[in-house]
Amino acid sequence: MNEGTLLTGAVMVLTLTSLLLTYRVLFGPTTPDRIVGVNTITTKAVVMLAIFAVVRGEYYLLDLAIVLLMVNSVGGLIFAKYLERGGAID
Amino acid sequence: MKMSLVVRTTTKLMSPFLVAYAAYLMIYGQMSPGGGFQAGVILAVSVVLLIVSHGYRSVKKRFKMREVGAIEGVSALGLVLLGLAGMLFGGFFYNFLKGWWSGGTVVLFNIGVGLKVGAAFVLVFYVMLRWVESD
Amino acid sequence: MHFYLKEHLEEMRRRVLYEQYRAQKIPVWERIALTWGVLFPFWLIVSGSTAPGNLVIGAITTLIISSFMRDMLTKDIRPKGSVLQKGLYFLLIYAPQLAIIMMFRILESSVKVARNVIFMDINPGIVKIETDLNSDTGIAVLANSITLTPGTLTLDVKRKLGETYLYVHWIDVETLNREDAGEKIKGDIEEWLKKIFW
Amino acid sequence: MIEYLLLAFGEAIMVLGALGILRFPDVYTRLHAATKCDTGGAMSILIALALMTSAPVLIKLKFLVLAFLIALINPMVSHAIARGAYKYGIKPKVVVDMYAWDNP
Amino acid sequence: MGLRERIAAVIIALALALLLLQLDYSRSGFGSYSYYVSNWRDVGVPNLVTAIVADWRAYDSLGEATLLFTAVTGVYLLLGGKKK
Repeated sequence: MNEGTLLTGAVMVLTLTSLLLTYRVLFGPTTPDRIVGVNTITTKAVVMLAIFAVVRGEYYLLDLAIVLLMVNSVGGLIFAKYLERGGAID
Repeated sequence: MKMSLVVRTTTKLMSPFLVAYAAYLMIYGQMSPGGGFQAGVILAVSVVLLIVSHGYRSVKKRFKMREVGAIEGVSALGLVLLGLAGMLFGGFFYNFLKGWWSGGTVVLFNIGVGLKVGAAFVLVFYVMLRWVESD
Repeated sequence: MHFYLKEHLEEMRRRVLYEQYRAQKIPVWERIALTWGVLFPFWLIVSGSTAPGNLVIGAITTLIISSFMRDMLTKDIRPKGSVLQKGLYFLLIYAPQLAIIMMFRILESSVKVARNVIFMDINPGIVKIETDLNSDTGIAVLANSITLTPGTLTLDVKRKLGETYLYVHWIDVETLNREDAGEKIKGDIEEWLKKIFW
Repeated sequence: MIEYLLLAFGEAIMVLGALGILRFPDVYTRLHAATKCDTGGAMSILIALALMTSAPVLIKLKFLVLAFLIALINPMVSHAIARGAYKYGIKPKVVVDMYAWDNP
Repeated sequence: MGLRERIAAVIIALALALLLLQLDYSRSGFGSYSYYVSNWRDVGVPNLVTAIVADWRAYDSLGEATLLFTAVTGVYLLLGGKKK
């Protein structure tokens, strides 16, 4: 089997998985559930970017993957701080 | 407000790598699309992580607000001077270092934009967190 | 009364040891050299070329960065021994071994969580364990390792007078005894970390 | 050959982790599924990519740097979210809760 | 947020995704695009996007930087005083 076809199939599987996780983001009973869903989807997006870098042979996409990972970590920490304060911004 | 000890120490361990990565993105910015702006965002992220985990006061002791403002102003001035220096050779932002190394003045332009964007984001965080944070 | 005094003395001695270790710091140029020794290979990997111009630019840039941020990475390193020995030991022997151990742990834990997802045989609980590590970096690396080992998640860290307690969310509680739980959760990771951090 | 095995293993682990996030009863157990399956799956997929690509060695090492950063950041964020969720007031469905004994 | 709004949000997100997938991403043959593609080797910058953003459109990037500077100055003037 061709290598590019295999990797594109892997990307499609990851996309379907994050579509499943959208249920947790939209219908999650509490706020931390939604945050967990969003973080997981973003990690999958990082992996997808790395796979695209291999498929297309453009390795500067790895830089963008690292940038996305960092911004995601800052977002997770800020949400965690918001939760730690009891859900109030003051 | 301080977060837990694990978060504090891990962000401290991460931040030198982030600064080195931002420096790489600035210096080799002409190889990839984007360049200076994402370098500035990473540079701001490495300080914002410390602010989020350690609280606002203890970071402000290390990176003074006046110094951050000075970096922002100086790099903005540098950008304008770079454009004006191109004026001597032909036009505004003329690439007068074209044959010297790969990219010419684009490298200097990326460094200036990166420093300016990072300092601007950190300054906005400082000014706004003064009203939000209690310690 | 007698037991109380003995415990108090033990506590005081541990406290003194802790304060001594905190007061000592390795010299400035050693800190800069250690930080540079970590940052320069990172620069080489990230920039991805070994041209001589790139080497010179990378060396100068990482030297500037490490002279600014010298306290970030090297806060909790043992102050004994020479800098070259420490750096070589850390980079060539301890860190790869820890990385290999953690890699197999991660594989095992993914398989275990996948099995839990399929069969749903969970019995969660929050337990409290004690650790011998005292430094910040050691506790942080231990907590992250516990989060990655099968079936456990660090919830909080408490420090009281030289003693450190970890609260761990365990997905399948087997025992409530503190020492047994500590043995099962920490495993041999703590022994490895004790060699690097104090 | 081993890279295809690692790729299939990572994909399966990621799908099972997503199912775990959908199936588990409360936030803490969901965090278990999210952290472990995401880290393990992403690391095995990235190692498989590093073995699979025909790039020079330094670019292959870049995939490993990405895997190392994921393994450093993911547990920290999940620890922060777990502590925040406890402080937010979400009671865990557990058999024993020693954290509530010590912090009433 | 009720159930109906959430279902509406799902439908809107899926419609947006389909719309973005249907867009024509092939290169257009008119306008200044052909000029850029045929001439970007002369600039000496190894990437096309950076050649456009940082060399031909450097004036534009300077405008962005000036906008950021103005925003920071405005935030500082509005909120930078003593805390009450």
